[in-house]
Amino acid sequence: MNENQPDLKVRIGPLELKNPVLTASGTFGYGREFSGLFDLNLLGGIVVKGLSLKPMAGNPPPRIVETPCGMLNAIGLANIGLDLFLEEKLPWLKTLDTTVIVNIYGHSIDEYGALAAGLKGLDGIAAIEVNISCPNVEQGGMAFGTNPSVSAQVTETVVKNSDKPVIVKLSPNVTDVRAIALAVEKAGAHAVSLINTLTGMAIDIDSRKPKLANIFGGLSGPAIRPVAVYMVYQVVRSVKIPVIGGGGIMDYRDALEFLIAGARAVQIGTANFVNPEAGVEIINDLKEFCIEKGIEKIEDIIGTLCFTRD
Amino acid sequence: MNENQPDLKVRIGPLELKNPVLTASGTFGYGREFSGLFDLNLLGGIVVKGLSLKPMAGNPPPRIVETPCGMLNAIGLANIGLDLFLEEKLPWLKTLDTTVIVNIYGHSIDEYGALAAGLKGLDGIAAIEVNISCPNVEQGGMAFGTNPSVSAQVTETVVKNSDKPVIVKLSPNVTDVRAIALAVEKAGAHAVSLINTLTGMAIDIDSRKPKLANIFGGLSGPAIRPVAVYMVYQVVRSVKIPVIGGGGIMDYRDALEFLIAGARAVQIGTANFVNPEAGVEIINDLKEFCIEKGIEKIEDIIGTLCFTRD
Amino acid sequence: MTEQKTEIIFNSQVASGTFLMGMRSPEIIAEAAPGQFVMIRVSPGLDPILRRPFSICGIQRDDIFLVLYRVIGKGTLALSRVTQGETLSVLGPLGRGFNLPEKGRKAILVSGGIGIAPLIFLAQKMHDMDILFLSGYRSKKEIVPVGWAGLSGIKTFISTDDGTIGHKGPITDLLETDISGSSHEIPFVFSCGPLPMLKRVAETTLEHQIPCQVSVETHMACGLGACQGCAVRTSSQVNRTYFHVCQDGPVFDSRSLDWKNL
Amino acid sequence: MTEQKTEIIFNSQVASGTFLMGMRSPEIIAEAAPGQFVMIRVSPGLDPILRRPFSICGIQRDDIFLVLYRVIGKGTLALSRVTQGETLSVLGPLGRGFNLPEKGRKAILVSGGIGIAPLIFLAQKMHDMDILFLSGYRSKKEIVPVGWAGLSGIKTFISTDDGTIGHKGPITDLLETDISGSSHEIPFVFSCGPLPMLKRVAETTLEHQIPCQVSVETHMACGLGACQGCAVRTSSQVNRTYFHVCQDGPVFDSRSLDWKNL
Ligand SMILES: Cc1cc2nc3c(=O)[nH]c(=O)nc-3n(C[C@H](O)[C@H](O)[C@H](O)COP(=O)(O)OP(=O)(O)OC[C@H]3O[C@@H](n4cnc5c(N)ncnc54)[C@H](O)[C@@H]3O)c2cc1C
Ligand SMILES: Cc1cc2nc3c(=O)[nH]c(=O)nc-3n(C[C@H](O)[C@H](O)[C@H](O)COP(=O)(O)OP(=O)(O)OC[C@H]3O[C@@H](n4cnc5c(N)ncnc54)[C@H](O)[C@@H]3O)c2cc1C
Ligand SMILES: Cc1cc2nc3c(=O)[nH]c(=O)nc-3n(C[C@H](O)[C@H](O)[C@H](O)COP(=O)(O)O)c2cc1C
Ligand SMILES: Cc1cc2nc3c(=O)[nH]c(=O)nc-3n(C[C@H](O)[C@H](O)[C@H](O)COP(=O)(O)O)c2cc1C
Ligand code: FES
Ligand code: FES
Repeated sequence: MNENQPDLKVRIGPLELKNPVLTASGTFGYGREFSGLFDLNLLGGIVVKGLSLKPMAGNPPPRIVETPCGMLNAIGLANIGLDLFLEEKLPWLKTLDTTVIVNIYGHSIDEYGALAAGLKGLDGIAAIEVNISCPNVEQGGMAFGTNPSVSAQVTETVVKNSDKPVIVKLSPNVTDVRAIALAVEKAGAHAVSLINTLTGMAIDIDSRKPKLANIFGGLSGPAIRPVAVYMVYQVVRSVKIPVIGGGGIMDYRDALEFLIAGARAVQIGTANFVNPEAGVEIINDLKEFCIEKGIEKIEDIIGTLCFTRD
Repeated sequence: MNENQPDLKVRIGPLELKNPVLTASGTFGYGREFSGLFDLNLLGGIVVKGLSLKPMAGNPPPRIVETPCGMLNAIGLANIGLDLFLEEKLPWLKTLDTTVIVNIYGHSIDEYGALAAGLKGLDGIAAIEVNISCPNVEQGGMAFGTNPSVSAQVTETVVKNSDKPVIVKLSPNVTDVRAIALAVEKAGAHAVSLINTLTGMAIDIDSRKPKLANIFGGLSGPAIRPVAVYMVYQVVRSVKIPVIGGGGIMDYRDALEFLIAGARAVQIGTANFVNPEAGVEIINDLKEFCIEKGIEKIEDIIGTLCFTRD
Repeated sequence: MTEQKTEIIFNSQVASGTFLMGMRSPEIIAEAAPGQFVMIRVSPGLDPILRRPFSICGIQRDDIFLVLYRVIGKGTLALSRVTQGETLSVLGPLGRGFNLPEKGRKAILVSGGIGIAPLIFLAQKMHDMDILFLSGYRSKKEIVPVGWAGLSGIKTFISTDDGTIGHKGPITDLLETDISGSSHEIPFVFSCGPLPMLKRVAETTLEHQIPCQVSVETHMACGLGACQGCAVRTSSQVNRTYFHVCQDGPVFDSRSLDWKNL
Repeated sequence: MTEQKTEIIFNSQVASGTFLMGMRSPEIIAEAAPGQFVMIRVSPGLDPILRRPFSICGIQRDDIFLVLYRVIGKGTLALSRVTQGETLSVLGPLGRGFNLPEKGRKAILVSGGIGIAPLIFLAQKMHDMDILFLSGYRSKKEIVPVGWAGLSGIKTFISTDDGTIGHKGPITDLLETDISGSSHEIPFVFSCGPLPMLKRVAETTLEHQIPCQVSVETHMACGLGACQGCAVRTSSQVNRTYFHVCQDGPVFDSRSLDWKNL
């Protein structure tokens, strides 16, 4: 590497990333789907599709609908389940020279624990990201992540059953995201990531049916970016553990908003659909931005939000 | 009026509107600003800019910033205050042949009460809309509207001090909007309207400053529509009082989503900036839609969301 | 599969609301098979944000692939306004195309409306076979002229819903007549078009035990098998609940789909 | 004030990144005064969503008003791509323009970059007065040719930051020289341009007790006085905290603004 190249490395607690750009869970499959398009090893890391203990077929279609500057999805967490993941996906992921993070979710706290345990001791998995935005069937269907103490219980269980850094992924569908962040920090999370999708709905006015078979779904894309930046800003100021930011990032300028707000890395989601090379392009553009501005290391940008007005 | 014209009248509890299209508070000034452009009497109603007891200068600029398919505003509830409103604005508003609704907010529960009392007995004001999304200075700065019992207290106070129908405008920045809706229903609200803006933020990456002087602001526009439709859908299924919907409505198709979801009227906000005639155009297009589909009265569309899939 | 800025060579209206667009990409052509599709970013802005899927409808020279599309919403409207010389980002070719039958077998191609697009490319690739091309339209003015496609010699029949030309009624009428008529040879059926038509084709071919491949449409986000947004329900023959159209399809054996709950 | 679909008569580049657009609207022209502006919806889609404010820069024939603009972001970029014959929704004329001085008085017009736009219209309306037109640019290539504006006979001086033409340095240098030089007559100063320049103009004119009107820019949503988004801070002379640029301005007496906290 050229000596004058800016240093893009970032630390997320126990984790070191070669650069701050991760692909977001559910928007990058198991990585391999994009491998024909560019060198995945350029990425800071890959967060794979949400994994459950047993395979899940997912929701009936339609599962996605476009909205202004965004999209709704109700995939229903379709995935191949832990066993098949280990058998079919992990071996290939292990060949990559980038950080692989496994996103997990359970239908119960025990299931979260079982997933963490199932991933214990395995090579090639750098960290676990815990999706707490799914409905908690045991407690009336509200998402685990909308209640601080339930969020803490999930976190505790995963941390206890895991030998890896645990990132808890926060839901934005709450009154005070800081309360949830503080609760999971206290429960032992090594980092938090946010935001997951906002809950939304769209109706077809001709058939008068919801456009998603599941009725509602998760809103993502640039439409939600201002909400995401604000929540990241809030959480960075509340917890001591590192924060990974995302929501609506389309280009390096958007990524910089999160870094300046204090996120130590970013996740690229919906942008992968619009431009499958979004991740690498953002990395390159961040590098150029640093060169242009004479910034030696990207860490020097993180959390530099400035409040004085002239 | 032609006998074959569809009937656009709707009832919002004690209130009858000539059609279901209202302009949203803060996006239509005191009405007069638009009076050179079209006949305001065609509107179902006008919700005037949020009114406080004393005049407020508002936040320092910049107060607005464009975002993907939306905008952030931090106007800071700049307004002329109750006395000047009654003196300078109400007389003109009274000359209109449309429903005028006054949006109020206070810095304390007492202030809400004083505002309601100040509007008591006055002609030309058909209803009061209570904005509970502003920060509650007495209770740590979280908005009144994020807590069910505080929301109920505000509602009770306004209802007690008022002789008019009271519409409580709900904030979307909550974990469970139904809980707030139920609380204000119980406290005597005659209707609820939703959604107010989502909290968001944008950062200028060159200066590394928040783009709004106030740091954060309210996100509005089509970007938030899916969130708004979902919350309206949820609240309609939770309360018995009528629901007024809005958030990101740009055209009649968007308006229909809310009506089908069960809103009895809609509010047009940001669209007024993009197309100052949005309100009347939506009314005309709704009329045409009814004619085309052979719908005799718009009430027949309300709440007709259909769940069977083929 | 590549993602590249692709130059528009032409983009012109060929029938009511219907456009034929030529895009230069030797790379895409090198891999393209009938039934495969591309995801086009119709505008550089954020609204509309998602790419739009279109079948590859043919090849011209050795460097231009064709897309035949109907304007139905804001994405296709934006596309129809793109002019020669501009470039758009294209991702493709994607998905699994048609399985071509052995030479000499009879093939019946059944299209509804713009569903003719992938079948034109298919017909081009089967030029040495016995092809019957049945295309249905709503009305005469929507008929796509296919002179450019080099399909001369192929038997073609047309139907319109309103009877303005050809048989009046659904194109499946003609399919049924043909199948019932020619009992000694079992043809292969290939079909693309609106869901109700496809359903009818699937029923008819099932009834007569004729192999049938259909190309189906769903909303898509990625086109790459990553988002799982493009699910369609499988029939009980298949030991999983959903296919992903962008990866497992868009062409399927019609018996592998659950036509009641697609 | 009207809101109407307005036809583009021409829209062409006149300097580096700078376009001159003519739009047909007898209605807007009937009311337009120098310093007023229009809000243009630059694209029918939702991104960008807000209208963009532009000063009226002049009038041609009796039915075309002109907009001179610099491409700085996605709204102006979209605008630069609109072609002759297309229509865009225009709202205007809006705001309060310049107060014209009594005839015979000397007027100094000071512009920075694209801030020349409203001053061209102003100069056209003051053709029978003694005008000194000072325009500053970053560089020669950004200079807006004004041959079309019919301003012959007006004394014009140019400065550039990089010295590629005219005086090298800020245009306010020339203003200061002129004011210090001509002590017997008190001129009126009219100015539009970037904030630091305007600030300097305000300071200089205040120092010499010369009346000065400035046209300022803020982000706007409605342009109608309804949203209160376009606030600028007033000086202590004014008994309110903020002006709303779209309604109280965009032209202000420079002493009524709080230049430290604008
Ligand atoms: C594999 C495949 C091949 C296709 N090939 C062709 C073709 O060759 N020619 C052609 O004209 N059309 C084809 N379509 C349909 C085409 O993708 C849609 O007509 C187009 O996406 C509509 O976009 P819009 O913005 O104009 O419509 P809108 O209704 O505004 O689109 C809104 C959203 O719905 C999606 N959508 C709407 N209709 C369809 C549909 N029928 N299928 C998939 N998504 C849809 C859009 O992609 C978009 O995300 C194909 C679809 C698929 C899945
Ligand atoms: C009263 C008035 C008159 C103006 N007259 C002219 C003119 O004659 N010629 C000209 O070239 N420009 C003029 N401007 C500035 C012009 O409005 C902006 O350059 C333009 O809005 C930028 O839009 P954009 O999408 O290209 O830039 P972006 O930076 O992408 O715009 C993002 C947002 O910021 C706003 N914005 C950005 N810069 C400005 C600015 N300087 N002033 C106001 N809003 C801004 C945009 O309106 C938009 O909402 C005027 C501004 C005002 C307020
Ligand atoms: C189609 C789709 C599927 C997703 N699946 C998951 C998932 O399995 N687990 C998870 O934690 N987040 C999931 N997400 C959320 C994204 O990881 C991301 O947090 C969100 O989309 C916001 O980022 P964006 O706006 O950049 O897309 C999914 C998002 C999309 C659009
Ligand atoms: C500039 C601006 C000012 C607003 N001011 C108020 C207000 O004073 N009181 C209030 O209850 N809502 C206010 N709102 C919220 C709107 O009334 C509306 O609820 C919100 O913008 C969502 O609708 P929309 O997406 O159609 O704009 C304001 C919104 C905007 C954009
Ligand atoms: S479109 Fe994403 S998996 Fe098929
Ligand atoms: S831009 Fe809305 S009040 Fe000035």
